[in-house]
Amino acid sequence: MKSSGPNTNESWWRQYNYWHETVLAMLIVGLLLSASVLSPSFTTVKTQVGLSSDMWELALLALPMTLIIITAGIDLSIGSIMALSAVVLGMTFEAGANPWVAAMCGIMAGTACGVFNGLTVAKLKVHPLIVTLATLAAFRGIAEGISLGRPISGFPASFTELGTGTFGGVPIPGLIFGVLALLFAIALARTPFGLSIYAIGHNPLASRYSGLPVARITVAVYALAGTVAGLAAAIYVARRNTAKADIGTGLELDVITAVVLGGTSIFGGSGRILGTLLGVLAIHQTRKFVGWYWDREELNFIVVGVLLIAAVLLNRLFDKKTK
Amino acid sequence: MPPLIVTHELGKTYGTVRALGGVSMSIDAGEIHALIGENGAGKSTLINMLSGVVALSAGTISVAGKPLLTGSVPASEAAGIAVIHQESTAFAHLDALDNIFVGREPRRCGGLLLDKPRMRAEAKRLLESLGETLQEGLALSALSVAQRQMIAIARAISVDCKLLILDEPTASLSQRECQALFAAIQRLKAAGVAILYVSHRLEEILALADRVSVFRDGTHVETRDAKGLNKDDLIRAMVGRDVEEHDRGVVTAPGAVRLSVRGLTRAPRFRNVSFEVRAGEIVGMAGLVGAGRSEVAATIFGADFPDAGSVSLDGVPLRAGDVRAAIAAGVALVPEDRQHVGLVLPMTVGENLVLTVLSSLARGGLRSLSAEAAVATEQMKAMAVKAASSAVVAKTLSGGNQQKLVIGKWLAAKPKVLILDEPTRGIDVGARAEIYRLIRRLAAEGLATLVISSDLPEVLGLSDRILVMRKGSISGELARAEATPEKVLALAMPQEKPQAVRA
Amino acid sequence: MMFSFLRTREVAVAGLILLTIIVVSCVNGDFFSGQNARDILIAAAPGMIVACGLTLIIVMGEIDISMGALMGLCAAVLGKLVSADHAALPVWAASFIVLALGAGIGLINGLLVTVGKVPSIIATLGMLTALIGVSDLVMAGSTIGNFPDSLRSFAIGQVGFIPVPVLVAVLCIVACVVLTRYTPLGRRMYAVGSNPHAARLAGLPVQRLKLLAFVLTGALTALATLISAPQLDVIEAGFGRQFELLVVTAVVVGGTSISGGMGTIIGSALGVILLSLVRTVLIFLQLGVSATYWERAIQGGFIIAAVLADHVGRKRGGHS
Amino acid sequence: MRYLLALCAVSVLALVSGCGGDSEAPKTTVTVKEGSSITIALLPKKKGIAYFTSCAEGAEEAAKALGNVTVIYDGPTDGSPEKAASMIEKWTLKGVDVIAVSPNDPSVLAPAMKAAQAKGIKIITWDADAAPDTRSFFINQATSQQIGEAMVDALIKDMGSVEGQVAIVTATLTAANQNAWIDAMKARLADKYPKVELVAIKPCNEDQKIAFQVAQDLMKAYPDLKGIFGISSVAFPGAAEAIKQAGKSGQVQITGLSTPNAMKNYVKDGTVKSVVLWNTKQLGFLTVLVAIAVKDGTLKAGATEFDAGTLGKKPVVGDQVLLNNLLIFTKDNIDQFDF
Repeated sequence: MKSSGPNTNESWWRQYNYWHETVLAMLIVGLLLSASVLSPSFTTVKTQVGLSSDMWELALLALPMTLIIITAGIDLSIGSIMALSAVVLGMTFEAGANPWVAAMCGIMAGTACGVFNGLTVAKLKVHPLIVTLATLAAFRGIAEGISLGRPISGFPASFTELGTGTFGGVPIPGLIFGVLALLFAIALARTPFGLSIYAIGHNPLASRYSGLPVARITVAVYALAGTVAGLAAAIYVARRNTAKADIGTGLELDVITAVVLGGTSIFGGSGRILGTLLGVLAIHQTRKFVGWYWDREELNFIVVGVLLIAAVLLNRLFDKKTK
Repeated sequence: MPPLIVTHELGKTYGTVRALGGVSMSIDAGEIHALIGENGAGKSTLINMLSGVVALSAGTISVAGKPLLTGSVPASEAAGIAVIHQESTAFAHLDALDNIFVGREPRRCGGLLLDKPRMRAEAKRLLESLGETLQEGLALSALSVAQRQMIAIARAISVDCKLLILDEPTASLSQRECQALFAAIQRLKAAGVAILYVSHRLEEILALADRVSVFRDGTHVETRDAKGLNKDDLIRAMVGRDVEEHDRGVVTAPGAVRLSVRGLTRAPRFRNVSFEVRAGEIVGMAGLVGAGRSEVAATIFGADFPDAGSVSLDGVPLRAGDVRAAIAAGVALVPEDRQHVGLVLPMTVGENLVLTVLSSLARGGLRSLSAEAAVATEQMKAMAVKAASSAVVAKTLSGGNQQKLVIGKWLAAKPKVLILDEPTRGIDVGARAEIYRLIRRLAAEGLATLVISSDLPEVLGLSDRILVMRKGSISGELARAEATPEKVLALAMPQEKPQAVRA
Repeated sequence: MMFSFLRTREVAVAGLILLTIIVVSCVNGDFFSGQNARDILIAAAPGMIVACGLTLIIVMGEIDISMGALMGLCAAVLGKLVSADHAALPVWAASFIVLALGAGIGLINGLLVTVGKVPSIIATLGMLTALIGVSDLVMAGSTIGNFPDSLRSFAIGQVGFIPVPVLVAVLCIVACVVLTRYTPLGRRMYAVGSNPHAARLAGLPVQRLKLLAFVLTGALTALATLISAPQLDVIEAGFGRQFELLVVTAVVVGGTSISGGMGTIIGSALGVILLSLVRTVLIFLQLGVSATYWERAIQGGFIIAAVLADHVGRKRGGHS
Repeated sequence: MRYLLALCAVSVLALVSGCGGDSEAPKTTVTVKEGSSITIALLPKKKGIAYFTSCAEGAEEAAKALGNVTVIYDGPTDGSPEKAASMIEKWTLKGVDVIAVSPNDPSVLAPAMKAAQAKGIKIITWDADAAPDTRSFFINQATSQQIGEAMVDALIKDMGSVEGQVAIVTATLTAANQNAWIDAMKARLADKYPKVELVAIKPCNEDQKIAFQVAQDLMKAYPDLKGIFGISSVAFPGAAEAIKQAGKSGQVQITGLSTPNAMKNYVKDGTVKSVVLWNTKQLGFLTVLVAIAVKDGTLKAGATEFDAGTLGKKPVVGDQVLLNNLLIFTKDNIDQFDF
């Protein structure tokens, strides 16, 4: 929340508080422009829609992660929660349940994992980095244990539509993401819950002394992350027609990278869904273009790593300027 | 022999607020020089100036005849000025040796290794010179306050210390520990160290000090030889402010009992605290820093769990340790530390003002920005907050305006009981008067108000009734008519039997 | 209470290790052997070496998660430099270059944190990502082999009856214990973590100390690579990946507070041994094939239990 | 101003990452020539490991020999099936002619492979098979079953006994190929060697250090252990080194899949008696030839033979082209191979 009021002493660009988003947007536009010169086929709608297929889980998880990081927390376990949800989904389905019912079970399992994280952070006051480092291993371990590492597939087409279908030319996961992104953006900018999240991130003590339900909100954001991870798992399972204990491996780092790239401060208190959207988009476009143009997977790691550090350095540089 | 430290017309202003002005005094080597004054009289500012933490706005300081580069901690240190603060600025995880020597460790092996034997010997010598034994290997946090203090003093005198400033050193010491400290101070004095001794404990000062300087309202009132002085002289010198400026005005008859506190205990901070506040009544709570007043307030507010006792509002008991329950019942707390506890500084004025009523302003789960703006505007106007708009970040406001913001935030929640903890600390005179007017108006409207303050004229001027706390319990209660600064101070000062004053 | 508490934490971890050894030895007598102890220590050596540096970083309130990826890069560069199929440099020269590389990456991390003011978790996350790519480029898709025996002796050699990796780890631990306990530098690092504000008032060079810890950790990571990568006579892509998870967890389990100020080298080293034991123990307990699938869950549950137990213990001891 | 500068820096960064690397990376645009020019995307299970690099070398040789063929070789460096699947999707969008897939997880890759087929792109599998409806042909150097059986038979032969304890060191517990092999191995053991007891399956998480330690622990925890399967390119040398260092060469046998170059030393010193593999360069070579034949329609369902040029004629059984050169490398023949 870098809101600053109309103050006549300051020039307009000092008050403009969307600098980070603007820079990112320009970066993305610049990338797409260079791409359209270097490889025109990359920037067609068809290609972009096609390439978006594996973006949605990352994008979905970035939403609750934004909230968590705004509260000055972190969740390293979301990739593992996704795996556990997927396995619960798969095993429920295998046991004969309707896939949609199975998906609900998976989402519930995800929520339960999130609640566990949240309660440990909020009630026992263990540092979220430590809590989720431990549950990163534990949740995936449980997923491996109950599934014995097997893949479960054979989901009916009516269910896989969730991951592969389109509606009016837009992939269904994209629609789900769009709706959720809107809900998260509204929640963050326009609900008491959202303002409380910022307040807690800036100053948990003052928040408590203002009567905000700090513990409850903390549990809620981690639970929300679990729920969304469950949903992402359902979409993944539908898209790849496979439920397995190794899905989402390492996804947490990608998600954190996207959120931080989007301008959310790792120290809490500031960040916006718009920034996160752009962060996700920046990573996605960069990766896809590198893959598209060079067909060399290893370059991606370098580009994304440098992008992350550069973005944060840049933000620092510019932060000093506005202060 | 010329004096060791000479200050000439020292002054410090923060913005338009004068914290201190016209301080000209001197301290001799081997002298114990006491500094007394109420909270906010300017003692801390002087300490900070001498130690280089704050820069001077006016005046000069010289040490042993040489001018001191002010506003620089290293320069002050190099000149031999050391401060032992009330709150420890030491390293809680490290042990005595580290705390004494970190940053200037004796070394051996070409400077690579700590010279532990020398450190040990040196520390032993330093601590023994203070009459203390060295306990090695225990983290500071495992030691008693007295031991930590001795270690801090040892650190100070481990280099060539010419002036040692002790800020309320006996505030949390037992009688025996105090004696040990005094003995240590006498040893330092004998060794030629000048000591600036800041304390509220007048008996101590009379017993220890060679000279006493009195501060009041940011000015140096006088310096006298301690010999021949008694407590009443000191109290008279400290209190001298015009109490009449806080005329209570129209006093409405207090209504029914709103807040009732019974046997509230949270050991070791306070024990068995009972009192009542009626609707429309302003109750002052006086006492020294550390007497347990803020802790009582936090416990009433539900931020801390009591060991025993109860709080009820309009006869209904409050759930212990539950801030939200307390707020829902109508309790509001304007905390002492408005920057860290009262406000979320990086957020805007508007956001801070609606924080307490967020959910009730929401429509259908969404924040109603218009309703929020209305509340914010109303409170800004009611509080006369000076800010360009409600979209200004709270951090940029002056202390007085920040305080108005905290009060406004609570008034938005329409409380029945308002507890204000040091409502005017660090606030300029103009804003202060506004806040007083506000508190009186609110009381007149029926609010039950508890004002915690270390500022005597403030308590005397505002309150209908004054409770005085000392060392975690209520040491007395004074009706407005019978309250005098001397009586309040007498009740608040430790090591004295309560005077026969009661409600 | 802090120091005595820390001591009990070290004792607690050591006790847990002892208890594990006793219990497992009762179930499977083969566990209790000198050879096994030796192998476990060799396995834990790289972790212990890196944990020494990481402890200092965490004590100062920062974090580093790029060690695993850095190990991968160091292994790749080491292989390329000494392999007879590639540069065929003398081992001493290659080792020196690898150590310099590790220290250099540590320096970049440190500069990003101290000068760039990038939060350490973000700076090292970026570094982690980038280094994975760089080491893949260096490896260029093949295994690297054909090492001189002198290189392999770093990992499988012995001095007297002590394996070289264990010797190096012990030397590192001793050096870092000396550093933290007996040098001004080490004590200052703890001071910085304990109270950054007071440290600045005491005139300590906070940023330089942090920089130094990052550089040291980078160099130690390179050293850990030197004593572990030549264990096999080929180096494959992906060496060291996710190693950081082990080390960070071990340091925390070993009693270092993530918020800085406290923690000991010995505690971290014991933490590494404890965590390294888990996998071995699960093999010796002979729980059967399907128990393997629960291995990670057991490890995770174990860490949660350790963290929560510590939390409860702290609360009881009045250190919430 | 500083801000603008910073902005420039980022644009430059983006541009550099957008156009700077030509020199170091082969460009993969199709060189348009007269007649048939063809682009083949070759997807390994995991990029960056020696086994697949040598396959890719064989494929490049074929492409060079034919002149008008472009081979794109790319794959996930961490072996992630998800990344493999999105690469198939990428190539589908790019419109390559043939995608030759070595599926690291057939079930995860299936939807992407089917979608590519629906777009008219030919999909063949090599190295490992996927469901028949996801590809037209499989270049079969060995099926999971054959690989599993070959490893079991080789180890039993090396053990010189049909009883005793054996253990498996695998890549990860969720690795689809390894799990398929493990199933085949279990079946073979139960079927042919009922007295051989499989006591443990342990993952090494594709980490050399862990593979080494796991094998060490297995030998100590099961002192009667007779054999170990190291069934990934990381697990095999790791476990072999553990046996060698424990001085149990000859006592504990080990076998697995790996390239001869990686195992040469262990085979020569007697730690490893047999290494199961096939000629990887030939596999890559044949894959490219089959891809072209599938694309231009010369290889159709029902064929019984495929003319693989320098490799000679290869039999076609159903929808599988058989490379038929499962090799067991031993002390005697390993020096003849260099990959």
